[in-house]
Amino acid sequence: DEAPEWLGGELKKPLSETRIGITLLYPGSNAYQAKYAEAAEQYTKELGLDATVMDPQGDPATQFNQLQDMVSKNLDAIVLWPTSQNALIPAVRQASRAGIPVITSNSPIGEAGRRYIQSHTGPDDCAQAQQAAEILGDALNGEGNIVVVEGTPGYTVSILRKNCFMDTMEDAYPNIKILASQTAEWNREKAQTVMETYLTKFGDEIDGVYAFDDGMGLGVISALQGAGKKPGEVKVVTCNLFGEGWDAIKNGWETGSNKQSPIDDAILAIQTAVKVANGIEVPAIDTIETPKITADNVDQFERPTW
Amino acid sequence: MLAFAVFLLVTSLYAPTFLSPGNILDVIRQVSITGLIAIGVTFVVITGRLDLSVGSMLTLLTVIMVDQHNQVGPAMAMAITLLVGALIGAVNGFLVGYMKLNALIVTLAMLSFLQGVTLFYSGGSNVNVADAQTTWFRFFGRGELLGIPAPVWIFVGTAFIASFFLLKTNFGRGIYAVGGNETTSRFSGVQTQKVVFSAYVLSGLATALAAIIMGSRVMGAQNTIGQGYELTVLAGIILGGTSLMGGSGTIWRTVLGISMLGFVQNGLLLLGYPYYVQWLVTWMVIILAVWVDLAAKRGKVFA
Amino acid sequence: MLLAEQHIWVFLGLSLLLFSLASPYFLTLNNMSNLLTQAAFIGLLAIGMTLVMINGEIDLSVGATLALACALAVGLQSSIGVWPAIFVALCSGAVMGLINGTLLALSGMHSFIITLGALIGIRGIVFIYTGESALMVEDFSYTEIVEVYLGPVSLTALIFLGFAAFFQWMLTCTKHGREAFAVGDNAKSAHEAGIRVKRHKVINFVLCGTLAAIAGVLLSMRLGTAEPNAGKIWELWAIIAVVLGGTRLQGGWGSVWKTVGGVLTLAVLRNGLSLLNTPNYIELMVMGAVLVLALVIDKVLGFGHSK
Amino acid sequence: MTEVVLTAERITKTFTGVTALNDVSFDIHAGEVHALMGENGAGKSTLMKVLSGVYHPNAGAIHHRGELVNFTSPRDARDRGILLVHQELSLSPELSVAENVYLGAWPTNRFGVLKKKELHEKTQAALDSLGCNFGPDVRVGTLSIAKQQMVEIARVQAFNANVVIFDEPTASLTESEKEQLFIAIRRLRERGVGIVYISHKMDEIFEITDRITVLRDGELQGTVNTRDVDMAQITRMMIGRDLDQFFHRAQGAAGRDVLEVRHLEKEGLFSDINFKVRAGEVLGLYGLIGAGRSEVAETIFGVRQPDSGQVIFDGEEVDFASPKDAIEKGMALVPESRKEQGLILGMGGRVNITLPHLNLFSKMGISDTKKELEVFNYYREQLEIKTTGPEQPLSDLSGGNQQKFVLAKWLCADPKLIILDEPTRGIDVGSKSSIHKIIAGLAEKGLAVIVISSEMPEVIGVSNRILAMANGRLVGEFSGDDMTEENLINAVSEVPLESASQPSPDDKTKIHELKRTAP
Ligand SMILES: Nc1ncnc2c1ncn2[C@@H]1O[C@H](COP(=O)(O)OP(=O)(O)OP(=O)(O)O)[C@@H](O)[C@H]1O
Ligand SMILES: Nc1ncnc2c1ncn2[C@@H]1O[C@H](COP(=O)(O)OP(=O)(O)OP(=O)(O)O)[C@@H](O)[C@H]1O
Ligand SMILES: O[C@@H]1[C@@H](O)[C@@H](O)OC[C@@H]1O
Ligand SMILES: [Mg+2]
Ligand SMILES: [Mg+2]
Repeated sequence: DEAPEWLGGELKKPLSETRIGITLLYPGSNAYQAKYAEAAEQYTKELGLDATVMDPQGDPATQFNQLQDMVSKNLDAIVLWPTSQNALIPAVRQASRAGIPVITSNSPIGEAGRRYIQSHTGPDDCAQAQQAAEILGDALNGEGNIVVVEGTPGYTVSILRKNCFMDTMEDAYPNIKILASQTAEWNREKAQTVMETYLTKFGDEIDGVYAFDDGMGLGVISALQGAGKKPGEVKVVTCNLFGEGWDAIKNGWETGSNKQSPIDDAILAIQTAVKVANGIEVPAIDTIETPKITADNVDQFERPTW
Repeated sequence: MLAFAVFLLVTSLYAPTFLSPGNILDVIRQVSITGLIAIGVTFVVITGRLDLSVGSMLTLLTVIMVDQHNQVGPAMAMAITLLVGALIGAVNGFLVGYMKLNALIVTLAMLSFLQGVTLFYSGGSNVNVADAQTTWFRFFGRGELLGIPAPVWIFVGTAFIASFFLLKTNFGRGIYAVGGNETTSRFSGVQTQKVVFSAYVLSGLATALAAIIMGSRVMGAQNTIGQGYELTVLAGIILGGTSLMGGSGTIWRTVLGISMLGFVQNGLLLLGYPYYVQWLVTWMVIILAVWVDLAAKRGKVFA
Repeated sequence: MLLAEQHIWVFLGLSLLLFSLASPYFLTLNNMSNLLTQAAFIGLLAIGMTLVMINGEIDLSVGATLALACALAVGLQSSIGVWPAIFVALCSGAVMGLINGTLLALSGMHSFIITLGALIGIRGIVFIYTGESALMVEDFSYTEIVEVYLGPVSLTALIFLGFAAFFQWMLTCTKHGREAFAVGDNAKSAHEAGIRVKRHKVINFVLCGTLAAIAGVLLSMRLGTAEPNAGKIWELWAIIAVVLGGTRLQGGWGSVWKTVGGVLTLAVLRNGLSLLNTPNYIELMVMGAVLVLALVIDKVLGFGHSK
Repeated sequence: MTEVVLTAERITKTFTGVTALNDVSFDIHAGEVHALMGENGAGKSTLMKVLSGVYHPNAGAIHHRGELVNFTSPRDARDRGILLVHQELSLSPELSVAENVYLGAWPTNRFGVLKKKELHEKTQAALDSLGCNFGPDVRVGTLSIAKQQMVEIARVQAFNANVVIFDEPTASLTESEKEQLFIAIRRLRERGVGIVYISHKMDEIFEITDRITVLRDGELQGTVNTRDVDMAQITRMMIGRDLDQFFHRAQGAAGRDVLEVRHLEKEGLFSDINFKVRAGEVLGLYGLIGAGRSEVAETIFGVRQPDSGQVIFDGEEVDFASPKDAIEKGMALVPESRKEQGLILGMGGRVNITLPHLNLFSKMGISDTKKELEVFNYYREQLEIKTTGPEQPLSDLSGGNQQKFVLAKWLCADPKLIILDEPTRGIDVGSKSSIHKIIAGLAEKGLAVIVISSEMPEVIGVSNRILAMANGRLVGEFSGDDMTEENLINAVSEVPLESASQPSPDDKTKIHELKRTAP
């Protein structure tokens, strides 16, 4: 068996005998996660790995059980997209005690658990949030009222996309006022309902919206369309551009976002897992690119397939 | 009812937009999806059964609606959605009505099963309507007629038709009879199994209608989109005062109950409370409303 | 007839056999130990549910009660210490059970409605208390409390099995246990025989809430974290386990012992399917199908008790 | 007379809107059997519930053995030795005999742990003293109704009761079971227990009671010694007037055959059933309870399917898959249990009456409420039904009035054949007589009528011809002067009684269901 180029080392055993377990957040819940799951399935198949992709349906207790079951199976490496920042630390510890390497993907686990993992791969959510703040701040010329639609509370990605956004806003755009902030749990329909209520409550006061991801941003846009707004009348900025969001940027409904590829995300995680399974050094943190996208440069990017 | 009136009043004092015509319409539009499902489930509840599968049925049907829209166009997709809805209802109805299996468990099983089917169908990924901006399908969730949103028309219209069927036809009489006393109904020549069966089919159809609106409103579907709807629907029906024992209840009570939930939710959001505070309030409202209702019937507050 | 009455064990045996043949990792000590521990949480809920269901009632709020206890156990330990926090958490379960039971006794509403309300409301309390994000213990040695094993059996599993044995004994050998059947079987005659039906039910709701809280505390020790969404829809799994065990939904008949059979069967199915790399959707479909199958078998075998 | 054990003084009890008891006084002596009589809804059961702590009276006092008592629960009454044996049996079918006998008062140690051995032994003793042939560990749900009643009586023994109240204990007992019960009652009387006996069956009253107290509309009519009065006097006290003629027999001539049954058989329930009914004729079907008559009726009506045999109705062979088919062909069945099978108690008279014939009261499936009200009003007048209106839930009505609704329900579509299964069970003499009149009228109008009844005087009084049934078979046919009590008894007792009253497994579940749905 030949070692792939990216491995940067020797294969200890053939890829077909390398057993990897992957447990994801909740592929059913949005396009990004779905695409990630699909990419993971496909890529592991391409490599010929003996891999399983599991769906804990967003429930940390279930994911905990899945980790335990994977330890029982004595896998070569585990990829964990944690459903909770901290709830999985004891399970990760169990894995590490059993000598099974774990890497986290997309969303890091809490500080206390970091020493039990080999590596973390994924986007830099804090940087993304800063980008979003900049796009929105600039679009509003540093002045106006905005509302925020949050992701699932308590989830690391949400925390980072909130805190880093708020910090940037406070520092760089002190004249922008945040009217309200509510969660829509990465759910497009919920985002639409939240936005409708904002519109009833604040009416024309709203100049801009920040949604933690593009799925929810699209819900927001539906609400704006329903309320009879014109494209661009209210600036919508999100993180993590989806396919329809790409269209929305082109036709003016969305002001900006950033590119975050679930395919890159999945591939990087799997490659890292294969590396650790073969005892090859990996960096403690490995990020994927997340460039800013606005109407100015949208044409330079392919339309996302998620 | 009284508690609710007070709630309306207080909320409108603090959030002046609350009782504006625009907001009222908005709330009715927001509850139209839950409301439609609740209309269907009301039939089931009057026969003395439950349908807990409607949440995951909504998910599956929305996914099918949106996906088929891209494949065979809106009209066919809607027909397919209604058909599948009726079919799932028929399976529930067969198991509960003809096989006489316990409704709670059968529909719980269906809940799990349909989640599986959804994931299988969608392959886990989200689906979106490709030509969201141009399709005439957008009318059902987003359109308006005479200044009133399309979902409201559909919801209220369905409520009228359902109410007519329930109160004015032999079919409706059978539904009440079976819930009132199944043995007596059988001895009276009512085809009880068929009645229960059709109640579930109606529940499936109503959910399909809701899925059409959902699909059109969101122009996409996630595999979790209907999660938890079964509880909201049930809470609304109970709030309206329909007894879970069967044999009583009306569509208008259900509409009222569901709208009450909608107003509570909307009011609390307008007052700036986070969404979960509304859960706490819902708890109190349900207990209070049902208790008052019971006490009124019984003539005393404590059982 | 014996087979019919004991069919849950046949079911369990068959699934054990099936998965042992299908996966080499299934029948390992390590996996069996995990399986028992994983089953314990739903198991504790199901024990309480059995008591309540024998009374002809239902408690839909156990999942939320579990989350509340979990949150309190984690959230309070930095301010009042670990054991007092656990104590408060357990009390919270008892209190939620007391609220449910008292509302039932005072209002005469059906417990389905009362606990459906509580399921929504208690979850609201959990979110308010946690500020909608997960709480974490400061000292992860808290998670080591449960890492005690008796052979391959974890403390969590032991607690579950211990309670199961205790409550099975209670049902068959104590006054309260016999009352449970009398109340569920014919509440009117129980009342007229001088049994304090309402008080009895309140006690069972308190027990049910407390058991849910115990599960919550154990979960907090397992995860070291309290998720506001912990235990979501677990009440359904608990009900399913109880019904699989043959407890009659209308009340009057049931057994904790067979509920354990139901819990284990579910756990084996989930664990086995997961070891077999079964995609999630198959797992969900199988679970649904098994449930209906259990009902059908019940019917076909004409097992008189579970009508 | 001996000592007075229990006195009720000027008891008043109202429910929302109804005065069930108004200023009623009543006493029970040790060692007597005291009958309590009155029409349906007169307040008998209510009075007894007051005496046994189930209800709290609005006014009045109760003295037990000379002491003023205030019962807040049945437990208080039981602690003083006052026991009520209910109209509807009050047992837990899933528990054992012993557990039922000591329901709620099981011997336990300090920690509430059962002393199973003591429970077993005490119960055994109680059962022995009653001559019961079943043990303490049997599950009650598997016992026949009569045996279940014995379990209730064993409670009397076990608690050393000094007052026992029987509320219509024989409504569902066979003749021989009744005898057993009477033996038990006499034994209790000898031991000085004060007994209240409620029944609508006159013969029983005269057989077993010492005194009779009569209630009417919640008011006390008086107490008399049984040996000083006759049936007519009691009836007058109960209904306030004389009953001119108690039974009514159809007088018309019988016409064509409406129904013929050939070799009908259903495994375990009945076999080789052959008979004919003609238009204008009342055919009585007599048998002891459990003979299988109801099953035959239900099979003819399509509720169940026969294993073999033929049913020829109105000239053609029929094979009804469900009652719907039977109804469409013009058959009607007034089932034996109005509560479980006859009515939807939560709903009003209008919808109850029209339920079997909705197509007659609708146009293209849409209800014709006006027509429904017409028929409701017609029968309300015809049958003199006491109700406040078409929507009043039937659960509010007395048993007799409910029964009239069952009749109305089946008459309104003009059937060709009507089967009445125990049409007067639990019904007072006044209503009974009017129902008999209705039955006769039906036959005279040209209907074929089958009346199933376990009451011998009733069958003999209303029928033109009687079939006797025992143990799932027809065992005799009588008409004219042959229709005597003696002949009927001889016919049905040729089969061993004990085996006739053993419920089959299928019926056990049926009985179970019946009880479960009792509120
Ligand atoms: N729980 C109750 N709520 C309201 N009304 C009641 C209740 N119980 C009895 N009644 C009414 O009180 C009156 C007396 O009823 P009761 O049951 O004592 O009659 P009864 O003499 O036992 O009749 P029957 O011979 O039919 O058993 C009736 O009018 C009845 O409708
Ligand atoms: N009330 C009852 N009590 C006890 N057993 C019953 C009763 N009703 C029916 N059964 C059982 O059901 C079987 C058949 O009863 P079925 O009702 O057909 O008899 P029946 O002759 O119609 O008597 P009835 O209708 O007067 O009870 C019998 O074996 C009997 O034991
Ligand atoms: O953008 C987010 C993505 O990174 C992941 O964490 O899932 C949820 C959101 O889509
Ligand atoms: Mg009575
Ligand atoms: Mg009968």
